Amino acid sequence: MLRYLVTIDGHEYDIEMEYRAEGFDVSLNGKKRKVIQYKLGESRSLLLVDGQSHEVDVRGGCLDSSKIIFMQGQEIPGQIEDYNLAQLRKTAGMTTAAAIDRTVRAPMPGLVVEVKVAKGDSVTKGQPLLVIEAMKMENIIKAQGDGTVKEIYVEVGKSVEKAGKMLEFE
Amino acid sequence: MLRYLVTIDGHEYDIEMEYRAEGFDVSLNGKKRKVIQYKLGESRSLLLVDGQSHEVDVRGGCLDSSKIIFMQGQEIPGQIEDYNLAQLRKTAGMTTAAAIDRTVRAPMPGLVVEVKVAKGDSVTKGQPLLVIEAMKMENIIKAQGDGTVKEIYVEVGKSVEKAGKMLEFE
Amino acid sequence: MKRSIRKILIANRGEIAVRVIRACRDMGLTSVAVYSEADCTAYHVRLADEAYLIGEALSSESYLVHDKIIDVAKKSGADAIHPGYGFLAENATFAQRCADEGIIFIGPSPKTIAMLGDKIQARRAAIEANLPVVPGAEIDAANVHKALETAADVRFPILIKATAGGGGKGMRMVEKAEEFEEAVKRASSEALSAFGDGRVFIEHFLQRPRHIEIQILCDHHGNCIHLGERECSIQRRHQKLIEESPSPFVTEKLRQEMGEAAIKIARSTGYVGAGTVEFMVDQEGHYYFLEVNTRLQVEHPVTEMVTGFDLVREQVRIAEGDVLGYDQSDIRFSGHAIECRICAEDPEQGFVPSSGVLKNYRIPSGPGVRVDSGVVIFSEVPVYYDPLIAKLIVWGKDRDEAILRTRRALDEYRVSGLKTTLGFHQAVMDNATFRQGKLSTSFLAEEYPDNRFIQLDDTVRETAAIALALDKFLRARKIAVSNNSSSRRGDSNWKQFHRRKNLRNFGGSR
Amino acid sequence: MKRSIRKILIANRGEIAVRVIRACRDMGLTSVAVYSEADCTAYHVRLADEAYLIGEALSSESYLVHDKIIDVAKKSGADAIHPGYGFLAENATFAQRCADEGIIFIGPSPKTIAMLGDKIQARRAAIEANLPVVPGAEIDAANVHKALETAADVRFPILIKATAGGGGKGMRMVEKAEEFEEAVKRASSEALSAFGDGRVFIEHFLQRPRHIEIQILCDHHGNCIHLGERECSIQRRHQKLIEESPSPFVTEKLRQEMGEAAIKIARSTGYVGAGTVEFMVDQEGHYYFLEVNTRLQVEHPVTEMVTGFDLVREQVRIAEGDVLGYDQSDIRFSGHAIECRICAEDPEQGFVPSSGVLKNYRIPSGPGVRVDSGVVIFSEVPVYYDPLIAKLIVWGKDRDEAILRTRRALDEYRVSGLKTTLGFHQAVMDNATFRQGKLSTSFLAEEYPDNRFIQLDDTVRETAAIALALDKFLRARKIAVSNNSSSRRGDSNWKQFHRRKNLRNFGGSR
Repeated sequence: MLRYLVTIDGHEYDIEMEYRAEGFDVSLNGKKRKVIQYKLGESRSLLLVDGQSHEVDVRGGCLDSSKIIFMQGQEIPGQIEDYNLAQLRKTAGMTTAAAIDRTVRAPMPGLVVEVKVAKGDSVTKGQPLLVIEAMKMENIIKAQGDGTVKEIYVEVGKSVEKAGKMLEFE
Repeated sequence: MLRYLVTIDGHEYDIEMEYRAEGFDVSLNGKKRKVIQYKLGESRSLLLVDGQSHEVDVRGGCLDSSKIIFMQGQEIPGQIEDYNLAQLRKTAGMTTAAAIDRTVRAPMPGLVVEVKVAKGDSVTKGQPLLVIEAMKMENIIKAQGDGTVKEIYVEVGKSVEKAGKMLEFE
Repeated sequence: MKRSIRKILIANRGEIAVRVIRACRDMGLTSVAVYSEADCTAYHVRLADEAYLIGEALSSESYLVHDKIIDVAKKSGADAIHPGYGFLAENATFAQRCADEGIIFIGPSPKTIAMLGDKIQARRAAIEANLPVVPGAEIDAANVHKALETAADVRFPILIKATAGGGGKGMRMVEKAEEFEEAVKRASSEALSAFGDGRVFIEHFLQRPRHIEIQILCDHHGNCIHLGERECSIQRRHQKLIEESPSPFVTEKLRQEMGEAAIKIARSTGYVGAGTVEFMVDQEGHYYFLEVNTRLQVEHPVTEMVTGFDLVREQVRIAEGDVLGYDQSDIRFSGHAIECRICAEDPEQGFVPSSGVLKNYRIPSGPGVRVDSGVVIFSEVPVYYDPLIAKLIVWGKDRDEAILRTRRALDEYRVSGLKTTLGFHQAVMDNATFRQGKLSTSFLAEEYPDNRFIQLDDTVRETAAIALALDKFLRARKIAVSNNSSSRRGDSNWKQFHRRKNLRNFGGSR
Repeated sequence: MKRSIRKILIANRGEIAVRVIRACRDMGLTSVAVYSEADCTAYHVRLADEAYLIGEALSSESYLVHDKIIDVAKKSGADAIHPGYGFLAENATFAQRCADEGIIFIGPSPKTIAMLGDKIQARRAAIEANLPVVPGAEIDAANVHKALETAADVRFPILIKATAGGGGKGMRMVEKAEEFEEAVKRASSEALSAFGDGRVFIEHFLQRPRHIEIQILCDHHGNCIHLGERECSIQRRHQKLIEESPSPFVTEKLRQEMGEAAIKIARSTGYVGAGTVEFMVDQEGHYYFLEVNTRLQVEHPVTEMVTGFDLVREQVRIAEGDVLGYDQSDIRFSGHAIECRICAEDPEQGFVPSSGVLKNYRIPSGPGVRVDSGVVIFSEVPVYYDPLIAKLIVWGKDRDEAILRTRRALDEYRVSGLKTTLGFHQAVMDNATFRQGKLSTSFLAEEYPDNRFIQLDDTVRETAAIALALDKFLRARKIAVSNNSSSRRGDSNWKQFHRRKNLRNFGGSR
C-alpha cells in the first residue's frame, strides 16, 4: 500500500492505494473507491471509478511532482507527493511554491511591434511594457508589479516565441 | 538521376527521377512531371504532381521490393526495382514471382468448427477442406488445386489466427 | 402508465451502443455500458457515464447472458435497458425477464416480440391483416424428403430462412433440388448456433426484387405512424451494405400504400415502439410482406436524416408511456439520405472479416455528413463480433447530391490497420446502374460477378508509381549522403533539400 | 449571362477553404488550393484536387497578393475564384481584377463591395432605404480635438470602428472622453495594419444589445430572399464566439420585419450573391442597421442546418447566372442550430492565441453534429493566421436539444498540443443565463468578469487526483519489480497484473 498527498485546483487529497487482482483499492480522504484501469496508450487510460467511466491523460516527466491531467476536454494541473514526505515538509514549514519570477515571458508567439520601456526604467504595476502582434491582434503586455527594468531581450520587428524571455526586472 | 522500374496493378512504369531545388523532376514512361513532396509523418506524405494533390502512404520494409501504397482509401500493392537490374533480370529470363504455396492459410481469424479432410487424403480443386466460424458466419475453405494432404495443423474447437497455417499439401 | 426514465443500461456494444449513449446524453439521461473482456477499452465503454465488465469475450459469456445484464442494471440503478440490435434485441424471454424485474425494456412487449420473431406466425399475421406474402412454408430439417416435396410446391428457386432469426443469418438461396439437402442442413446448423433454434422455413425466391422497408412508430395509446421507406437492395448474402431513403423506385402512391400496410400489421399485432416492416418489391411494383423487425434497425439513421426524428429518443419517449404527439399528416420528408456500412472486411476477398488495431482512423465531416462509429483511432476490432465498425450517413437535397457527397466523404475517410469496405462503397457510388437508381438484391452479383470492385485509373496508378519511386529515391539519397558527407559537390543542394524537408516534417514520429 | 463554372480556385486557407473544397466535391467541380510556406501540409492543400504554392507565410506575401492568385487561376484554368471570408473576400480591387481577367469572382460586383465595405456609405444607403441606424459619424483620427466634439454629439459610451474593416478588427469601446484620444490612435493604427486604411468612425454604443443578422440570397435576375436570422451575441472584443439560429429572442413578426429590411437594402444597392445584413437589437426589440457583409460569414452553417440550404452551392449557382428558383414562401425553418468556434486560444488567459502541433485531434459526430475543421491530427497551427481551427455546428429539434447535444459533442472532442476554447464552450452550454436565452453582447463580461470559465466539480477533481496517484503508483511498482525481480512474495500477483496490463495495452506506442 502506498500513500500520497495530491493537490488539484487547491484541494488536497490524501490517497492510499493498493493493487488487487480485480482492480485497485483506493481510499480518497477516507472514502473507499474501487478503480479499474485500462491503458489506451502511452499516457492515456480509461479509469472506471466505482463503475464511472473517465478517459484521462496524465502528462509530465516521470519524476515531476507537477503534472497535467487532461480529461473531459479540460487541462487540470495537479501536484503529487509521497504522503509522509509531505507531512515532514509541512512540519518543517517549507513551501513547494516556485520562486517569484522576475522574468517577463511572451504569453503567445508573435511579432514585437513596440517596446515602451528602456533598460533602467522604473515601472509600476499595470504600466504597458511591450506590444505584441499575434494573429492580427495587438496585445499590450503590462507589468505584473513594480520594478526596474534590468534587461530587454526583444527588438521591434522581431518575432518572439511563446514563453520566450522578453524582459527582466532587477 | 536514378532510374526505376515500377509495377502497379500489372502496369509497368519506367521512372527517372532527379532532385531540383523547386521539386523533383520525374520522367514517367517518358512523360515529364514536376513533383513536390511534403512529409506528413513517418510513411505518409502529400504529393503534388504537376499541382495535383494526393495524400499517399507507402508501407513496407526499407529494403522490400514489394510495398503497399495507401491512397484515396485504397490499398495498392506495387513492386519497385532498379531499372538496370530489372533489365538484366529480364534478359536472363528470371522471374520475381514467389514459388507456389502448398500451404493453406487462414484467410481470417476464427474458430475451426469442422475439418473435412484427414492426413493422406487426396483432394481435388474446389473440395471443402475446413469450416471456420468468424464473426458469426461459417466460411468453407476449399482446395485451390488438386493434391494430397501432408499435414493438418488445426483442430476443431481451436481458434486460428489470420494467415495462420492450417493445412499443407505434399 | 407514465414511467420516468433517468438512467439507461445499453445491453450492446460497438456503433449501436455509441449511438444510444449519444442519445442518452442528448436527452440528459445517464448511460450505463456493459462490456466483455475483449471490449475493455472499446469506445462505448469510454463514452458511457458508467461501465461494468460482464464476462469473457464470447458473447455467450457476456452480452447474451440475461443474469449478468440484469445484475448490472440493478447494481447501477438503471430504470431501463436498451438492447440495440442483435444480441438480446429480439429475445422475448429477456424482455419478459426485464418486466418481471421491474426494469423497462425499450422495445415492444415480450408477446409481440415472440409472435413477430417467429417468422411463421408473423407470416400468418400478415395474411390475416390482408398483406400480400410470397409463397412459402415451414419445413422439418430432419425430414429432408418431406421438405423437398414442400420445396417443389413453393417452386425453385427458393430461399431457406431461420424461423427464429434475422439479419441474414442462416439464410440460403437454393436454385435446384439437388442442392437442397446440404443447404437445409447448413442453414439449420447456422440457425442453431446463432439463435439456439434450428428451425427453418422456405419461401419462393423472387427474381431481382428490391428490399424496401417501412419504419413505424406506435405508442401505448393506439397512435401509430410511419416514417416512410428505406431501400436496402444493395446486399450480399442477405447482408445489407448500402441503404437509402427515399427509395428511388417508390412513388408517393406506393409509399402511402406500403405505409398503410405496415401500420395495418402493427395495429393487428398490438405493436408498441419503433419497428420496421420489411417488404420485397418486384420490378413491377408489387410488394410482398417479408417480416417485422421488432427493434431499431442498423439503417435507422437514413430515416432520421430525411425526417428530422431522433428514433432512439422516440423509443425512449414511447417506453416512458408518452403520447406520440404528432400524426401522419405532420410527417415531412426532406432531401435524400444514404448509409454505407463500414465493415472490417476485405471486399476483394469475398468480404472475409478482418481484425486488428486501427493504426489510423479519421472520420469525414462537414455539410450533410454523419458518422456513427463504434471505434476511434487505436481501437482494436476483435474477431468475436459483427464486423460493422461504423456507418457513414450522408444527406443531400436530392439523390444526386447525396451520392456525390457520399463519394466525397468516403474519400476523406482514413482507416489503416484493417481491410474495410470503404473502397467497395466508392466503387458503388461511381457505378452507373446505381446512380440511375436501378437497384435489386441481385445488384452486386450482376455488376461485380468476380468481386472486383476497385478499378484503378491511370492517375492513381501513375501517382502510386511515383510515390514508390520517390520513397526509394529518398532512401538512396539518404544513404548516399551519409556515405559521402564530406563530398563538396552537390552537397549544398542536398543540405538545402534536407533543411526544407525537416521544416516540412510536421509528422507524428518526432 | 449564363456562365458555367467547372473549376474553382479557393483564395483562402483553414476551415473555410476546406468548406468550399467540400462544396466543390459535392457539386462535382474541380477545386484548386493555394498555400503559403507555412501551410505546405495544411488540410485544405491535402483535400483539394490541385494545389499551388504562392509565397511566404505572411499573408501579405501570399494570400493577399492579387497577382499570385490570378496567376494560379490562369495556370490551373480555374473559371472562378471563391474568396472565403477575410483576406480578399471584401476587396473591391481584387474583385475588379478578376472581372478584368475574365475570371468569375464568387461574390457581389466590385461596385457593391466597395460601397458596402465603406461603413459610412453603407450607413447612408441604409438611411436612404429607411432602415433604422444608431447615432454615429465619421471622424478624422489626425484631428483629435474635432473628433472629440463629434464624439460628444454622438454621446458616450461610443464605439470606434474601422471604416474599411470588419470582423471586430480595429474596434474599440470608449466609455469616457478621457480615454478617447488613445483609443482612436490605437484603432486607427490597427485598421491601417489590418486593412491598409486608417480611417475610423464612431457610433453610439447601445447598452446590452443583441447582435442579430439576416442571411440574404440575391440572383442576377432581381430575385432576393432571406434565410432568417442568426443570433451572434456571445462575443468578446467584438469577436463572435457562439452563434445560433433561430434567435431565442426573435418572434415571427420581428423576423419578417428584419428580413424585409435586409431585402430592402439589398435591392437598393443592387446586391447579387449571398450576403449578411447585421443589426443590433436592443432589449425592447428595436433593431438598428449595423453593416452588410458582402461574403460568406463564418457562422453561415447554422443557417444551413435550419434551412437545408448549402450556401456555397447557392453562391456558385448565382455566380453562374442561375435563377434562384424559389421564393420567400418556399423557405422553411426546422429545428435549432448552434455553432461553437473552436479557436487555438487560451480562454483562461484572456484568450491569448496558442500555436503548435495537434498531438491528438478527434472530432465528434453522430446525430445532428457537423464539424467544419481546417485541421486534422498532427496538423500544425501556425502563428500567422486567424486562430479559428474548426467550427462545431449542432442541430437539435429545439434549442434545449441543441444545447444538450452541443455539450455532448464538446465532451467527445479531443484536442491536445494546443489550448483551445473547448472548455469555454462547455462552460457556456452549462450556463443558466445562456440556457434561458437571455443573451447580449455583454454576456461574457457580465457572467465571467474574471475570465474564469472552467469550474471543476468534485467528481472531476477526485478522478484527476486518483489518476495522478495511480500514475505514480504504477511507476513505483514498476521500479519495485525491476529492483526486486527475484523476490518470490508478491511477485506472482504483480506478474498477473503485468500480463493483464499488456493484454489491455492496445495503445499506439507499440
